[in-house]
Amino acid sequence: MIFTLIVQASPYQHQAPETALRFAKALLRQGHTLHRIFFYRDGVHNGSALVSSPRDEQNLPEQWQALAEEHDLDIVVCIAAAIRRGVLDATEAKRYERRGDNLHSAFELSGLGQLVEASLASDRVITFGG
Amino acid sequence: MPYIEVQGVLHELDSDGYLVDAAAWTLDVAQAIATQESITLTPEHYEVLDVLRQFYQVYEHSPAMRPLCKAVSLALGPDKGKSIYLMQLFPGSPAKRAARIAGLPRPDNCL
Amino acid sequence: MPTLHTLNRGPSHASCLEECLSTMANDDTLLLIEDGVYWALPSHISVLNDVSHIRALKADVLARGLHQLSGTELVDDDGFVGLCTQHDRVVSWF
Amino acid sequence: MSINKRFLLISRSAPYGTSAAREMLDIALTCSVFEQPVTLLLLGDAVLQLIRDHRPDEVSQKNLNALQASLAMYDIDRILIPETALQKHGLSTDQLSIPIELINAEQLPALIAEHDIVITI
Repeated sequence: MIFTLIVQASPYQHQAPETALRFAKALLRQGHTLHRIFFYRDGVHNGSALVSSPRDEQNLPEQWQALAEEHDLDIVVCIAAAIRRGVLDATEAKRYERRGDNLHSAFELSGLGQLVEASLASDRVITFGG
Repeated sequence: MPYIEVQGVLHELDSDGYLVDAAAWTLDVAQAIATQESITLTPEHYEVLDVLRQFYQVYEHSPAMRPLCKAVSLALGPDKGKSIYLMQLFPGSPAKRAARIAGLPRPDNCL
Repeated sequence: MPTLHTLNRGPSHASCLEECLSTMANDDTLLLIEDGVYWALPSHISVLNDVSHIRALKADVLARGLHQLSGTELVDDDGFVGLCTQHDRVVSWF
Repeated sequence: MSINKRFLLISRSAPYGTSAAREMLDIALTCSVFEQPVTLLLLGDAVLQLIRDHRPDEVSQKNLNALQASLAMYDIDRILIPETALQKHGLSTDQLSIPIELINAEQLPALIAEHDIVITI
């Protein structure tokens, strides 16, 4: 079956992204397809490369990156939600004249159309919110 | 930041070519932006720009193509509300291009 | 066509559960996750009397030290995925 | 885009206190741009989004009434509210900013079942 996940909560403050990560691993383990993970609202903070966890705690953006690389996943951060919350790639940082960019390289900034397109391409769309 | 010069006055544009200060918009500014896009404004352009600016006033955002067609259709008649007509006036991506010339922010919900 | 509902808010967010229950059909399943698992405590479970299929996510139950949830069937992450495939759609309450 | 799926967007939050109302409308407008049929369901506190005469400039936010009014321009005209949610807040339909369709609480399970994708915010 083809799945798309929507993550609407930020890591650390809320458990939802961690639940989503475990869910993603479980569905891939079972041989299902993960069409896209779309990070919306405060979920955009999952894409921050600046998240710094103590060594004995998990770092969710890095875990997403590792999972994406292992399974060649499409992990998309909503551009409209992200720029308002200070999650920028190099292109947007230049556009808004900010001094740095912080989107993890495994993630892509794109529009809500990616959520709609993914929903059309998937059998199940599961929201993880907080 | 790019600028556009209109009658000796510089107006700031954002990196996508949209006017930064909406209040600075005049018909001359519109023509200057249109010239950059190789468009010569005619009365047919102006009436669409007018609809667009009214849309922004009422709904507080620049419309995507579908609501733009609907708004033009309601204001100027169904023939002008067709996307093919708007494509002729503002070739390429009419919602974005017309918003730029109308001095409005970039539409958020465009494809 | 049954729906899977997930709920991650605990008993201090009663309206979340209330709104979830108001949309549930008889053959739907309620999966309690994260703080939602507290609804399965003996002191709260009676509000779920009308729900015929209740599950709780095992990791969240164990994480919170809720070892006395005898009445509720636990599912692991694979079971969560399985429930999603067995239902036609998933609605998340949070 | 050719495939059509029926989208149901469920909102449960009051306006302005959080970004939920605004960010739900953004999804709704995007569905319309992609020519997908979309239904909005406002549960609980979400009916408060439709109270008229917002003055959000007082809290430096954009006006949700304006965005709501634009839904018709995007051909989104199925906006549903359970009667119980209106009663709970002592509101009547004529106090709302846009036309809505009242539904019975008993109809909610059937409403969910008639949609392919349900997104809650």
